[in-house]
Amino acid sequence: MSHMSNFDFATSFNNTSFPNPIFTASGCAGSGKELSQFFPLNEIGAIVTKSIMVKARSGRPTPRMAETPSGMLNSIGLQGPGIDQFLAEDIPFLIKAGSRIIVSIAGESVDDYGSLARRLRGVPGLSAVEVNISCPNVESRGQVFACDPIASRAVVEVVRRTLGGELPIIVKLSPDVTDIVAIAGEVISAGADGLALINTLLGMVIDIDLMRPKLGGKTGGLSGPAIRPIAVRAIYQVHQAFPKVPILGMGGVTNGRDALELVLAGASGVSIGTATFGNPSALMSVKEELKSLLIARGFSSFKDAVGHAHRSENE
Amino acid sequence: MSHMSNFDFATSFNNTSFPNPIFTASGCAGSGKELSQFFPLNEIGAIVTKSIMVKARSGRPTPRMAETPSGMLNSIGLQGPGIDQFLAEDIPFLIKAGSRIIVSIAGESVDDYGSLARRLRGVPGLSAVEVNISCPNVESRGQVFACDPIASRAVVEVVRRTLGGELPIIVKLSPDVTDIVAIAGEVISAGADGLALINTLLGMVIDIDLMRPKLGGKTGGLSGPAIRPIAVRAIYQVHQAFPKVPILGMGGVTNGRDALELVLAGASGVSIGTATFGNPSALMSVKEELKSLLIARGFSSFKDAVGHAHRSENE
Amino acid sequence: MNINRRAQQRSVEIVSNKKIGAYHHMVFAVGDMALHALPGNFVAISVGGPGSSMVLRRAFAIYRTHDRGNYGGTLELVVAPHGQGSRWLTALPMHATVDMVGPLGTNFGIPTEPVNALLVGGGYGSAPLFGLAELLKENGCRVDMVLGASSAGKIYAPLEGKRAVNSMTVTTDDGSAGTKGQVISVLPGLIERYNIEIIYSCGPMPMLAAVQEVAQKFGIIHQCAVEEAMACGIGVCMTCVIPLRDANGEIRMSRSCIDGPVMDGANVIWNSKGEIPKGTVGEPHV
Amino acid sequence: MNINRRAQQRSVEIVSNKKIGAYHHMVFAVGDMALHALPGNFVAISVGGPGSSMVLRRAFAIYRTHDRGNYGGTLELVVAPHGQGSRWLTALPMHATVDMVGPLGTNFGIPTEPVNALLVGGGYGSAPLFGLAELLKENGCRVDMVLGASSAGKIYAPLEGKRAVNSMTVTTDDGSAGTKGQVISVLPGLIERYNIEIIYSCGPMPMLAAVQEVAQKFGIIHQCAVEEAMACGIGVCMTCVIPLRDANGEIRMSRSCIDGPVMDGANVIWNSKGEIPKGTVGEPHV
Ligand SMILES: Cc1cc2nc3c(=O)[nH]c(=O)nc-3n(C[C@H](O)[C@H](O)[C@H](O)COP(=O)(O)OP(=O)(O)OC[C@H]3O[C@@H](n4cnc5c(N)ncnc54)[C@H](O)[C@@H]3O)c2cc1C
Ligand SMILES: Cc1cc2nc3c(=O)[nH]c(=O)nc-3n(C[C@H](O)[C@H](O)[C@H](O)COP(=O)(O)OP(=O)(O)OC[C@H]3O[C@@H](n4cnc5c(N)ncnc54)[C@H](O)[C@@H]3O)c2cc1C
Ligand SMILES: Cc1cc2nc3c(=O)[nH]c(=O)nc-3n(C[C@H](O)[C@H](O)[C@H](O)COP(=O)(O)O)c2cc1C
Ligand SMILES: Cc1cc2nc3c(=O)[nH]c(=O)nc-3n(C[C@H](O)[C@H](O)[C@H](O)COP(=O)(O)O)c2cc1C
Ligand code: FES
Ligand code: FES
Repeated sequence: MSHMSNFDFATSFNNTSFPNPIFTASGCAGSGKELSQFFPLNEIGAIVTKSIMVKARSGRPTPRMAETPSGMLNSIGLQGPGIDQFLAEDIPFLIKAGSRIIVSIAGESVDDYGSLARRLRGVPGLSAVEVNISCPNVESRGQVFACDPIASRAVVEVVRRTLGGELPIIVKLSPDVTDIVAIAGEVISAGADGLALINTLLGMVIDIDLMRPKLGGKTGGLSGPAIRPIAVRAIYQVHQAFPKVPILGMGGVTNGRDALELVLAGASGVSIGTATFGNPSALMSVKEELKSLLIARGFSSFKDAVGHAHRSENE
Repeated sequence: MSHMSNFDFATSFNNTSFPNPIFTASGCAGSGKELSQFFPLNEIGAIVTKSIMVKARSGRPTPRMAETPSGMLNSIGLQGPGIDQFLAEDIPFLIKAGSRIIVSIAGESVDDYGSLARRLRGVPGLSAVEVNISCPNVESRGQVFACDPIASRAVVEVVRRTLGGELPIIVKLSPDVTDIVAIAGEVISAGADGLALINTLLGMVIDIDLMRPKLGGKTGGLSGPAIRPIAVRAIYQVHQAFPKVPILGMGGVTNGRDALELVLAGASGVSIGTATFGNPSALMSVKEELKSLLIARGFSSFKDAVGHAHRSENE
Repeated sequence: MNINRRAQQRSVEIVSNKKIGAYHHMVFAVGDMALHALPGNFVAISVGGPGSSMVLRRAFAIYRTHDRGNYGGTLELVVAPHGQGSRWLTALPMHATVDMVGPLGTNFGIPTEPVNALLVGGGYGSAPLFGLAELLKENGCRVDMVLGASSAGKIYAPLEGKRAVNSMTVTTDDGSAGTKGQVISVLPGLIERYNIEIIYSCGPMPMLAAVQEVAQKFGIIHQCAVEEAMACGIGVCMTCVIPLRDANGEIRMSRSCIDGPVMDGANVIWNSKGEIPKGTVGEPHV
Repeated sequence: MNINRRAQQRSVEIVSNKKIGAYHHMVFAVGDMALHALPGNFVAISVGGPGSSMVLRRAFAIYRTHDRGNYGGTLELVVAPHGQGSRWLTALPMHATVDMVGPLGTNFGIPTEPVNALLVGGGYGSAPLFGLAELLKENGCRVDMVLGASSAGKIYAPLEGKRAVNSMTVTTDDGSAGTKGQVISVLPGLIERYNIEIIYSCGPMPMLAAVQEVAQKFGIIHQCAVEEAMACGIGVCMTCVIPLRDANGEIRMSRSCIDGPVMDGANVIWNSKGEIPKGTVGEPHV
C-alpha cells in the first residue's frame, strides 16, 4: 500500500495543474452547492460549472428529459441566471468550498463569447475556461457553432484575444460532425489550449401514446453509457492527430473502468455527467476506482497512462 | 377482432409494394438461409441481403465485435463472396423460399457501384436495391462516400443510370455527418427513390486489460438500442424535409414499440438488425407487436401512421 | 434554492413488499434516514440492478416512516407497477437491497395554529397525505380527506389511515367505489361543509391545477406536491422545472426536486406544459 | 455452411444450479431440445433479463443432456462466473427461466471403428468432453483424458466423469492439483503410452493451437472446439470467424458458430489473431 501513496494522480491542462483528473461535466453538477452534501467539492479535480450565457435564460419547456436505453435525452436549453448573477453568487460559494473551478461559457453569437470572456478576465479563483460551442449561432440561421469550422474558429479567436494568456481555454466539441479532427485542428490553431470531448449527440424520442416527440424542445442531447463508444473513438482520433493537446474526456463514464478507457484513448481528465444523476457520489467512486486500476496496471503516475492505447504494436 | 383482419399492413417503396413493413437489416441476416429455420422468410416484408461487393472479400481480422451498453460494435469489413457467387447461390435460395429480396450493394469506387448495378440489371425476383454508401472511397483517401455529398451523388447517379427505372433505389445514409438532410437532398436529386436511415455510428472500445483497442479493425460500427434516439431524430428530420420520399428506418429496434417510434417519425418500413442476434425470432415479434399497437391506436392502415408525429399541434 | 440538507445515500433492505389493490406497499430498513423525513419529502431509488439499461433514479413520495421497530428505522412507499423501473422494484423479494437517496425535497408546511384542513389525493398521491394527516391531528387540526382514482383498485386508503381522518370521501371515474366522477366535483361541497381553511394535495398535475382553481375561488391556501419528470432528484440537472412565481413576483423555471415537490399552489403557473409562460425570467426572445 | 437444423428457441427452466469449484453446474429443463444435442454442440442464452443493457446472447458448450427424468429432457452446462452476463446467469435461482437457442454448431465426429482417443480440456473446456467420452466408449474406443487449468478449483472433473475414462491426467499451472505445468507438456507421453490415434480438444485458443502442433508432429487427427467471440451464434453476423482451409484448399474466414465450434485442427490457420492470413480468399489488397 506504500506503493499507492506514491502514485502521482495529478494532471494538468497547459500550466494549470489539478490534484486528480476527475471533473464534473458542465450542466450535470448544478452550481456545485447541490453536490456538496454528498462529498467535499475539493476532493475532485475541479467543478466544471454549467454553461453560462450573457443574460438570464429560462431554458426550454418541459418535458426536458427522456430516458433511453443506457442513456437519456435532455433539452434544458441552457437555463441559467446570466453571467452577472453567476459571478456574484455561484463563484464565491465554490471558492469558499475550496473547489477548483472551470467556468463553462456559451453564447448565441461570436460577440456573446467576447463579452463573457471580458467578464471573466481578472476574476480570481478560476482554473480554466471551457468554451461550449455546441450552441445555435443566431447570426447563422441557428447553425451550431461546433458544426461549422469557421464559426468555431471565430469564437475561439475572440475568447483567446479577450482573455489573453491568463487562463487555459478548453474548447468543447460536438460529436455531431463529419470530421471532428478537422474541427479540432481549427480551434487549436485559433488558440485553444485543450479540448473537451464530447458533448451530447442530437437525438429524439417519440412518445408512442401521445404520438408526438416526447421532449418539449422536440430534439434533445443524448448522454450516458450509450454514447461511450463514440466518446472513446473521438478522443482516440483527436489524440492521435494532436498528441500534445490535452483532452478533457467525457461521455458515459460511470465507473473507474469507463474512465480508464477514455484515459487510455487520450484523455488527460475525465468529466462525469449523467452518472451523477443515477449516483450522487459517482465522482468519488470513479476517482477511487480509476486510481486502483492504474496502480494495478503498474502505472506510477496518471500522466503515463494518458493515450497509452496508442503505443505501437511491439511495445 | 374482425377489425384486425381488416387492417392494411402493406407498405410500398415507389411502385413496389410489400405485404408488411418489417425487413431484415443488411448484414444482420446472413444470406437468409440461417434465419429460415426460425421463421418462414416470406412472413416478412423482405430480406435485405448483406452488402455485396464486386469481388470476394475476407473482411477484417478478429475480434470483430465488442458488446457496449445497450449496443455493440462490429467491424466485419464487408466480408462476402462477391457479386457473382452471390447471384449464383444466395438469390436462387431466397426466390425458392418465396422471400421478397432487396439487394444491398457496396463499392470502393464509383465504378464499382456501376458494375454492381449492371450485374443486377435483369436479375429476376428482386424488389429493390439498397445502396450502402457507408464505405471508404479508395479514390478519395478512404473518405466514406456517405460523408461527402459529391461522392454520394456520383454513386447514386451511376446506379440510377445503369439500372434505369427497373428497380426502386434505396440509398442508405450514415448518421456520422454534420447535416444528414443535406446529404439526403443530394441523393434524392441524384435519383434515389427512397432512403435507408441509419447505418451504424463510428465507435471504439478499448480493452482495459490489453490497454489497446478491442477490435481487430480498431474502430467499429455502433448499433443496437443505444443508437435508437439518433435514428428517430435522423428519420424525423429527413421525413420533415422530404415527406414524399419513403424511408426504410433502422437503428435499435427490438420490439413493436420501438418500431412504432420510427414509423411515427416517418419510416415507411423498419429493418431489424442487432435485435436478431439477441433473439432469432425478433422480426416475427416486432411484426406482430407493431400491428397490435397500430390497431390499438385506431389506425386502419399502416400507411396512415407513417410520419404521424409530424402532424400539427392542433390535430 | 432549498437543498434538503438531511439527504443521505445508502443501501437499504426491503423488509416487506405487499400487493394492495393496484399498488405495492413496500417497507425499507433505512436506519436514521427515517428520523429526518417529513411528510411531502421523497426518495430516489436506483432501478434495474447491475447491468441495467436504466440510468436514472425513480422518485417516490414517502408514505410514512417509523423511527424504530424490528428493523430499526423504516420508510414506506406506495408504488404503482407502471413501467420498467417500477415493475423491477415491485418485483424484488424480501431482503433484497436497493440504493436510496433521501429524504429529498420540500415538505408540507404545518400551520402554527389548529385549522380545518382538506387533504386531496389522486391515485398513489394519497401516500404522503396519511403521514401529513397524523401530524396535522397532533397539531389539533380537523382533517378531512378526499381520494380519487380511475377505479376502486387505484384508491390507496389503508384502514388505519381512514381512521385517522375526520372524514373520508372517495371518488372514482368509473363509479366502482365512492362517488362517480373526479375529486374536483366534490371539493366545493366539502370546503363549505367543513369550513376548510387549507388544502393539501398530491396527485397528477391536471388534478393539482384543478384543485388550485377551486382553492382560489374560495380564497383558500393550497399546498400541493407536484410531479414532474426528474432525472437526478438532487437539483443538478434542471430537467424537473416548473414555472413558479417567487417572493419578488418574478416567474422562474424552478426545480421541483429542490424548490418542490411541495409548493404553494398559488405560485405555480399552471397549464403551461409545452411552453415557457410569458414573462418568465429569461424567456426566449422571438 | 453447416446450419444445425435441429436448433430451437425456447424458454427453459433452471432445475439445478450448484457451485462446483470455480464453476456453476447448471441444469435446465429443455424438453425435446435434449434429444437433438450432440457432444460439441452449444447453446446461446439471453442474459440480464428485461431492461438489461446486454443485447447479445452468451454461448455455452453443452456439458451433457438427458432425454427424460423428473423434469423431462434436461441439458447441463458448466458456467464460469466471469463477466456481467455469466455472473447474472449463475446467480439465478431455481425455477427461473431463461431464453435458450440450441443445439447449435457442429459436433465432434465419432470414428466408425474403435480407436484410442485422447480428450484434452482446458478450464471449463472439459465440459463437452465427458459426453463425448461416453459416446466414444459406447463405440468401443479407449478414452484417455487430460485436463488443465491455472489451479485446482478450475479443473472441472466430476467423479462419474473420471470413472468413465480409462485414465485421467490433470495439470495445473500452480501445481495445486496433478502435474505442475500445462497440458501440452504431458501430451507426448500420453500419446505414446496409449497409442493415441485421435485427439479431441476444447479450451482456450492458445491451448488448441499448441495441441494441434503436437498432433501434427505425431501425425494424429485432431478435432477441436474453438471459442471465438460470438454476437449471434446462429450464423447471421459474421463476427465469430476464424481462417479455415476448405475442401479445395482455399482459406476462408469461416463462422465458428456454423462451421464450428468443432473443426479439424489441421484446417485451422492458427495464431492469426489480429490479421487476415496471407492467401485468404478476398484478402485485403495493399
Ligand atoms: C416527486 C415524485 C414522486 C413520485 N411518487 C411516486 C409514488 O409515490 N408512487 C409511484 O408509484 N410513483 C411515484 N412517482 C413516479 C415514479 O418516479 C416513476 O416515474 C414511475 O414509477 C414510472 O417509472 P417506470 O420506470 O416504471 O416507468 P417508465 O415509463 O419506464 O419511466 C421512464 C422514465 O420516465 C420517467 N417518468 C415516467 N412517468 C413519470 C411520471 N409520471 N412522473 C415523473 N417521471 C416519470 C421516469 O422517472 C423514468 O425516468 C413519483 C415521481 C415524482 C417525480
Ligand atoms: C462456443 C462457445 C462455447 C462456450 N462455452 C462456455 C462454457 O461452457 N462455459 C463458460 O463459462 N463459458 C463458455 N463460453 C464463454 C461464454 O460465452 C461467455 O463469453 C463468458 O461467459 C463471458 O461472458 P460474460 O458476459 O460473463 O463476460 P463479458 O466480459 O461481460 O462479455 C462481454 C462480451 O464479450 C464476449 N466474450 C467475452 N469473453 C469471451 C470469450 N472468451 N469467448 C467468446 N466471447 C467472449 C461475450 O460473449 C460478450 O458478448 C463459450 C463461448 C463460446 C463462443
Ligand atoms: C442535463 C444535462 C445538461 C447539460 N448541460 C450542458 C451544458 O450546459 N454545457 C455543456 O457544455 N454541456 C452540457 N451537457 C453535456 C455534458 O457536459 C456532457 O458533455 C455529456 O452529457 C456527456 O457526458 P455524460 O455521458 O457523462 O453525461 C449537459 C448534459 C446533460 C445530461
Ligand atoms: C454485424 C453487422 C453487420 C452489418 N453489415 C452491414 C452491411 O453489410 N451493410 C449495411 O448497409 N449495413 C450493415 N450493418 C448496419 C445495419 O444494417 C443497420 O443499419 C445498423 O446495425 C442499425 O440497425 P440495428 O441497430 O437494428 O442493428 C451491419 C450491422 C451489424 C451489427
Ligand atoms: S431532477 Fe435534476 S434538478 Fe430536479
Ligand atoms: S456468431 Fe454470428 S455468425 Fe457466428
